[in-house]
Amino acid sequence: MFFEVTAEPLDAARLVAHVRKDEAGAVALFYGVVRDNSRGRRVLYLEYDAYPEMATKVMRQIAEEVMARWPVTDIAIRHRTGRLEIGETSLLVAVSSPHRDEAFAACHALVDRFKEVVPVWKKEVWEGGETWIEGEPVRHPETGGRP
Amino acid sequence: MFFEVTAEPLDAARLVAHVRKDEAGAVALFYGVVRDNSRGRRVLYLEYDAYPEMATKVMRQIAEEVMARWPVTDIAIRHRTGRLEIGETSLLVAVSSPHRDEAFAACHALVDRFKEVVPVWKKEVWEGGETWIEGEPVRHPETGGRP
Amino acid sequence: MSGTGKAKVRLFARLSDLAGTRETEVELGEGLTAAGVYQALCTRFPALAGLENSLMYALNAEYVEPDHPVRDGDELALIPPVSGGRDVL
Amino acid sequence: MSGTGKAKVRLFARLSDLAGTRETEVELGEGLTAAGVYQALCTRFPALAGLENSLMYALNAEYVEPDHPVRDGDELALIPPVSGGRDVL
Repeated sequence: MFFEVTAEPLDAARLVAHVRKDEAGAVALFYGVVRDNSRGRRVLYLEYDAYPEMATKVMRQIAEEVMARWPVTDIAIRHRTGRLEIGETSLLVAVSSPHRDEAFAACHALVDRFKEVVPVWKKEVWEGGETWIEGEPVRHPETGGRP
Repeated sequence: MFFEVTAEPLDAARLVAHVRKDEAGAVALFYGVVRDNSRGRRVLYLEYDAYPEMATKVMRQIAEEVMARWPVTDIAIRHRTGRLEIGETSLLVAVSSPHRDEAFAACHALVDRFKEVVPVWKKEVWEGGETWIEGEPVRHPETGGRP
Repeated sequence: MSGTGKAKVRLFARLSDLAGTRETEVELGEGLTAAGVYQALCTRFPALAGLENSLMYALNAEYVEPDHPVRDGDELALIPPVSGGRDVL
Repeated sequence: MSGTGKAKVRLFARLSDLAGTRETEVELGEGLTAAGVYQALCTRFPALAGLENSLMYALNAEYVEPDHPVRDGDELALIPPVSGGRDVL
């Protein structure tokens, strides 16, 4: 398993090489990409903040949740911080497994959980303004409810 | 859209660059990888055969089915033919979309449909033998039943 | 209208192994169908016999019914079942 | 047991913008909790006030309850809601 928060551009090939194993016939890879619009506004760029030491810890927790649920071979997650331009990759989630259904299900679940509990924040910057995007208050990764 | 059958190693970065668009916040990428075992046997390598002109046509058909069902931005599919060693990638399916749920659903559906209708065949070679893997008879891509 | 003439036939995977070739030509009799071409081929390549229940046909790279007529200049492909299934990838 | 001493407090995203800093220290009074540290900070950084319903707390990089005690040498992080939701990616 491999979890990282980094200011460097994300390298998908490295992540896939990490999770690929001889017994795994499937790899599902998700890219979160900066898009040019959000909530009806034209976005100029994004700014990501994170609590890196905790983010990697929580990534490991959600990976363990997912591995307990699906027969997954390996998992790797990277998130980028700092200023990201339109089209750049903010998040990569790679999952390998013997068969494809589990790779898809586990990868999708990881991305969903990531957005719920991993301490990473996004600021949208548009023409003439900016705002930190905040969702629901973070739910506790173990209990699923607010502590 | 981009569909190809090739004897060359598959380049995931090229496929992702193809489907990435400024309005697409998510890319789901699936790798079919040669694994070292199948049906309880240790596999030495695989040999893929295809009807390339038809395969690319059918890939386009299933991509159009998927685009009619989900708000997908772009799709690209490549399959490799010839001898593939353990760990090599036989299939890449890339889907971009504004949001992640559609990218996952469409990519998963494309892989499932690919395995049902695209004229590509796999021979497993193991210690002392080999066999072409044949599933159910192909179902017609339009009617869903045997013609 | 089907008629006389020649069609190219393409064989893949197990079928090409069985026939020992990936491509051949057939003379088209009057009213010959895709399934009829397969039957004609079985005379030339007896190892191909007995596959009618699993075979599909493609004419000029499109799936067609077994009773679809084959015309001069057509390319007919005999399509064995593709790998399919959960266990494949 | 909570007691006196110092804790490091880390602020992220909107909170660091509001406070104008990403990191500060607090003196720990007897029995101070995570939520108590936040209240103490609000005196120093009034812009942080009023967020108690959306804030989460992490002590030494683990989520904790608001009433969790903070001890000498701890690192407390104030965690605003993460981006979450369907519309994010």
